[in-house]
Amino acid sequence: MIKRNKHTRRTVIKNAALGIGALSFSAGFPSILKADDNIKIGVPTILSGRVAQLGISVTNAIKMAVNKFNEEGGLDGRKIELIIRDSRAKPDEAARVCRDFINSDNVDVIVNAEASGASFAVQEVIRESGTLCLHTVSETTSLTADPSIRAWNAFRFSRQGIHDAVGSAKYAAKIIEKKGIKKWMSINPDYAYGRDSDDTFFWALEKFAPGFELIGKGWPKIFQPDYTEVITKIAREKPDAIYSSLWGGDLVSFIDQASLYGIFKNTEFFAINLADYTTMNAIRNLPKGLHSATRYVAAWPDTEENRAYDKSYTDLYGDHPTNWSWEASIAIDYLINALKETGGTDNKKLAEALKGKTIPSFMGVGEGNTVTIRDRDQTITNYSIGWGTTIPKEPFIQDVQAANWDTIENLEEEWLTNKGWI
Amino acid sequence: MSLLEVKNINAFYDSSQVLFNMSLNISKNKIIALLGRNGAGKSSTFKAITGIIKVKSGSIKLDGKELMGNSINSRAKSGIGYVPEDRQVFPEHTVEENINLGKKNNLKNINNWDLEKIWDTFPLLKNLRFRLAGQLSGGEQQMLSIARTLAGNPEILLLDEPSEGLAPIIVEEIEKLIDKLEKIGVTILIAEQNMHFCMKVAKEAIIIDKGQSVWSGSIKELNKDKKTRDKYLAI
Amino acid sequence: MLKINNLEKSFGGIIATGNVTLELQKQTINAVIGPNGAGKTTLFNLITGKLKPDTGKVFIENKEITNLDETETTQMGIARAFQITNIFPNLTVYESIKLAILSKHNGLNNMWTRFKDHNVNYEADKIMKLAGLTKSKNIISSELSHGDQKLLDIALALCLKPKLLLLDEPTAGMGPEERWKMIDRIKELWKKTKITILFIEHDMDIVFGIAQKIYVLQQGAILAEGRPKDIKKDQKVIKAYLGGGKK
Amino acid sequence: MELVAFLECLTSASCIISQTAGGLKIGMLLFLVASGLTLVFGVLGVINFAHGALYMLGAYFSWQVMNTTGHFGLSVLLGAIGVSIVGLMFERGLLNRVYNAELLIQILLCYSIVLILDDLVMIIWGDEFLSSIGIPEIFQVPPLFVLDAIIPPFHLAIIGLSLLLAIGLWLLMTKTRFGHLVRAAAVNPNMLEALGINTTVIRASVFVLGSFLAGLGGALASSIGSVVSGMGNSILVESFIVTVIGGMGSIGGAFLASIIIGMARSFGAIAMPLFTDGIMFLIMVLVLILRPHGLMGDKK
Amino acid sequence: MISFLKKDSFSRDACLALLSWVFLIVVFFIIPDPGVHDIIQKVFILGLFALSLNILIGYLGLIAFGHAAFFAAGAYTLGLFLQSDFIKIYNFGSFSIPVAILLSILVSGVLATFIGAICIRLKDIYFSFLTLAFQMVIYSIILALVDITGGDQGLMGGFPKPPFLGIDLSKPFDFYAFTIFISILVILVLRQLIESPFGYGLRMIRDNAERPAALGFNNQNHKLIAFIIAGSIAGLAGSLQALLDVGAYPEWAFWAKSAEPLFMILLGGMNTFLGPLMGALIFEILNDFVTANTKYYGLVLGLVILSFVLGLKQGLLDWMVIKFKESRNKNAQNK
Repeated sequence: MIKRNKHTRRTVIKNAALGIGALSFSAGFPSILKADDNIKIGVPTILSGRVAQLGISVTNAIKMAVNKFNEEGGLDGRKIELIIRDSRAKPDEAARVCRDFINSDNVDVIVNAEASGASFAVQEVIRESGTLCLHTVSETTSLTADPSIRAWNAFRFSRQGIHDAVGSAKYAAKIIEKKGIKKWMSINPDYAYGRDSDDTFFWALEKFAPGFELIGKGWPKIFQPDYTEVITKIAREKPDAIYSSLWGGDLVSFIDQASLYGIFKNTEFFAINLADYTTMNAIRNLPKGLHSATRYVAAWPDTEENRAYDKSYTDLYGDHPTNWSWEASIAIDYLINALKETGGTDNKKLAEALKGKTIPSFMGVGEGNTVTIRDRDQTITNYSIGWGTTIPKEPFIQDVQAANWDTIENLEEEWLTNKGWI
Repeated sequence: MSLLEVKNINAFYDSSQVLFNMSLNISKNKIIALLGRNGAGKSSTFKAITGIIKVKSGSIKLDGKELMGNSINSRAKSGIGYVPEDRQVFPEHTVEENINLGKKNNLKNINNWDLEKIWDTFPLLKNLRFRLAGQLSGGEQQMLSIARTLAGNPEILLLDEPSEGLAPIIVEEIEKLIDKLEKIGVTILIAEQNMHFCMKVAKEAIIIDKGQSVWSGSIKELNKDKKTRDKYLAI
Repeated sequence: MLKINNLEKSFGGIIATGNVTLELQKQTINAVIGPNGAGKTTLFNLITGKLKPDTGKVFIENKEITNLDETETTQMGIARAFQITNIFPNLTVYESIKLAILSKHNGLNNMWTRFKDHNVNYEADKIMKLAGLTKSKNIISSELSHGDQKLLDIALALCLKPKLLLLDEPTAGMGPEERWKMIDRIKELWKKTKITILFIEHDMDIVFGIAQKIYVLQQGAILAEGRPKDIKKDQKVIKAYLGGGKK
Repeated sequence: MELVAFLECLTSASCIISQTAGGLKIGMLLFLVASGLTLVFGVLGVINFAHGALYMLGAYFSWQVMNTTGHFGLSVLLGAIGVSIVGLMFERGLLNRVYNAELLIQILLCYSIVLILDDLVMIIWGDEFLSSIGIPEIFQVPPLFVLDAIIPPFHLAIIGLSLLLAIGLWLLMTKTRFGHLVRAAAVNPNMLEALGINTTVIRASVFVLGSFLAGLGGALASSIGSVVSGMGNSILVESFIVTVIGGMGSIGGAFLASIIIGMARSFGAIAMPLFTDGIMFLIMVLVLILRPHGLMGDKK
Repeated sequence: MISFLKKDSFSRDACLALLSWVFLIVVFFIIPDPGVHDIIQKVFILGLFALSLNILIGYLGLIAFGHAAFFAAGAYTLGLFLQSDFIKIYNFGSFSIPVAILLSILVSGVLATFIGAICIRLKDIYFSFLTLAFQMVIYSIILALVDITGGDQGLMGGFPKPPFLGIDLSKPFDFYAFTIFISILVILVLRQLIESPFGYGLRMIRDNAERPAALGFNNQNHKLIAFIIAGSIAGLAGSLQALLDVGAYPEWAFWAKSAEPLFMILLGGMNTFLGPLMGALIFEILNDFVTANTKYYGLVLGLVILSFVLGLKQGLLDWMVIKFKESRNKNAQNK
């Protein structure tokens, strides 16, 4: 039978979760317990329900960075105080929590760890209040790319759909050439992220490998428990390749169920969100040779810094970081940098300090392993995007190929121009 | 000693009182008619004994055992067999299934009403055993309702208006059935407004009026007593 | 006053009302009696339009009302009280009566005045007095005694200022004393208003006590009709009640 | 609308076979859960909003047993039995207090249980979704090909098992004394009481049976899908649709409606991929308007 | 003056309404904490939502499961109108917000007419299920019409809030005073409605659906009108919520959103006019306190509901009113 060795891991996670519960409890009375000159950061996130994993891995990463900063003496003795609250994945709740941060808790900065829908709600709140906001989770391109949604005080430290799409398409084009792939299908979750991902990937693929044939699309609902109707469609159409932006538990269920149909035997499967530890760990029998982007893996970028990041996180929380963790970590790194540079919490100055800034990072692939916050749209670039194939055991992914950022930015510009956004 | 002893019960439908200090004494192995006009409280008396309606005070004893405070099903298990006015057969069950539903595992199986004995007593039902009860005629349903209750081996059978709405030939069938049951030694209390029917099947009668028992005696006596009849039964 | 010609109604082949013909005189009290299942309540439902007859006609004051529905027959002057008390359990006596009066005047679509301020107080007081409910004015209906609930039911019907009042077992579920109080109340009410009344009743003392004319219903048909003393002697009726004749 | 794709499918044997098999599998799993819901409504008269939460518990329980024993059959069975025990406690401890209460109170009671259980499983098993328990080894074989349509043996097993259970349920309801009592209790509990049957026990056993079915559905679902808090919500809504379409309280109706919904999902994914949920609700609206008591419901 | 206030009349209620508004304005300045202002605003918005549902549940006895459909309809109407080219082309300019709010009420009212006309023909649980099904159809439509509604992301990009009549809704005070004014105004109207003969007609149907027909009264029309009014007010609540959050989200049309006003009605009480508003207050405070302190919100809310269902067995305000009456009766008896 299949081996199950997750007991210890689960227990650790559970304890960590309870710890967060307790921590956020004390965070509820900040003004009573804490000194006044603290630098206050409000973190609206999802801690309950089925994507609680998101909130936990983000807050873990944030705490790791903040604790280090505080231990090292903070900003001339001023420490960062975190206020983390659960929005239960509801946009109106996220907006309320944010208004609360700004109005009642007088936070200096908001580190937004909400998924896309709620991120737009947060964006509207901070647009009105003018509070500095660091988005760390939403990958929906329009959040910073669409000038009508962009705000001067909002920065994005998360991946961006269009970047991933171009990187993915470039990689896919190589495989197409190698294996003679013609017929494509796409299986994407039926919500904005899934639709964007579908759009941009095939748009970019057309640029690198024109002449493919898109023979069908499947749109399972998010959190759908049963993918049979989608899978029978694939089994019937027999595509050469499938592109999918399913993620988390949905992707796990999909792969489990599609394996029953032997889908992965004759079809190349490109899953942009597969190579995250949580997901790969949860798949019963991870088929060999699936293609995935590296969400977060310790093996990529193959650098000392990255392995060190993975180790310190794992030592603390008993579990690997997730894609959301590194995004939040970089956001905090940037924030700390800016705080030190400006010496205070003036939002205008902080924003100036963030704009166009390049810093070294474990996820950086820019010159000297750096990432950059692009001046134009205040969004992160030069982070690591790699594609490889899966193997059933750790490190789970091999033959990783890095995406080229020049290619990405060139095509991104074309795409934005098409959209009328630049 | 009487089998069923009802003493001073006051019973209610929600807020409206239907029985006023009602008392009854039923002795074993007899067929007794419970007479009274429409709305006099005959059905209510039965429902109070079975526990279907709320009894606020008084006592109901079967074989000396107090039933007050017991649930409907435990009263039935103690030996109260109730055949409601509207028969209430289970329409989606077959005749045989209906009878089986009436079975219960009480230890005192005095009359030993197994399926065989029921078919002997109700030959008509045996022929219809696989028919759905909802498809039976009124008379057949009445038979079935009685048979179903008998299957539970009751100490006493409360028959509520068994002749109501039935054709004369069927009424005769019911009369014959009750005679048969009498011979076996079943104790039966029959609520009726049809005096004529009672004369044929019962030896004794109790008259109730306005929620109280007002007269008891033998049917023959009542037949002679025009005054009582006029007062409580006739128009 | 009320005229019924050859009214028939059956449910799934079973005849509930078979060829009923009757005519009520103005300002009289009339009783319908008969064994259970004789079709008395069905007859009421046919008169008020709650049920539609298969054949036959109903007239009130020579106007045909056969196919009118319940709301329409009330406008024609027919009101009824029910066998099972049919009141508004969470409203007070006064509120219930005012509501009934207002609905008669189509006043319930009014959103812009206060219900409390509605000037139907004189009429409401009169009806409460008539029904003997003045004392209970502000009591929640469900907390009334059973007899008072029945009276309220009748009072609600009276609010419609009916020409014909149908009472379905006005004394059902009452103790002996309460019954006679109720009957006195009905008598008094009739004396004051002279409404034509048709009532269903099982208590023969009451029927013979107040009815001026009695209709005996059996198996959906009229077995006999006439003055109380005639009915008492009627052989068919005696047979029906004392057995034998029951089919 | 993708009419062309839909018509193309209808003209291809392999498409019809594969979509039908898929639809059957969806429908049969749904039937397991929905039959419990409709059974409970029929006898207890309560709309059990907590039914989906019991389904979720079934998945968690079987996951737990799987990770302790590694035995598939045992996991599914113990998962369902565990849920039955929870169901019994819920019925005896809480639900029986509100049998005579208003609809709103009953619903809120059940819904509060959903809220509590959804959080409780996260406290016990963690916030992260859990992996599926996997399928038994004998089904880890290449899929079957029928006229070019692919059918996984495990799906056939699920369809077969559910059909067996459906037949078992039918036999239970029509051939056993217990079933007769249950059906009678749904029609006329008072008469049954007067015949000396303790309907309280029947109600409790029906709730236990309903919970067992919900738990079994959840346990089976955990074999091919990840286990997560809140996973019962969508199946609950689908079970409502099935219950309403089939006729509330009718197991036969639930069977028919489950297949209809399974097929609507399966073929709807081809015809209207972005509106499959909408299709189900539209069917529900239409049935409620045209036949409020459902396709096979009683006009009680 | 005092005797005037004792008499239950529209003018008394209007005075009380004005006083409460003035009081809440004073509160704004006494308690400068914007978090408190936020809670008060939301209590009124959600309170309107719950009060409107209580017309159906508490006064008409119809358990509607799909009330959020109208809330969402109001929110989307407002958002779509404010984002549309309409206001630019026809130059609504400063009046775009009042027009948008009125439009929200209108659209949700029309929707309620359509849904209500079909639903009120059904009884009991069938009514509840049909309202639920309609709501979910609307939810599915919102998700499917991505180009118009933004699908699951909701309406993005904010909307303009041009000042009108000197009211600038982008200023916290203006928004606070405006929202509460509108809410109190509608509550006042609702109170009048409930205390009018029309409102007593609703109670009559709730108590006994059969009898009114025998009193010559048309049930169905009455029910439909109540349904439309309830839907329109829910639409208004939705539009205010959309103004507050500067967006509209499909979650607002999901069935779980319909459960919220049910909770509020349960918590506050359905038999006292302001019960649902009290419920909204409890719900909001609970929401604020619990989410600030633990992530197990569902667990806490579930336990609170459970204790109300099994313990108090009624809403808090209902319970208080009953206790108050009891003690008053006792005092009266003692005297």
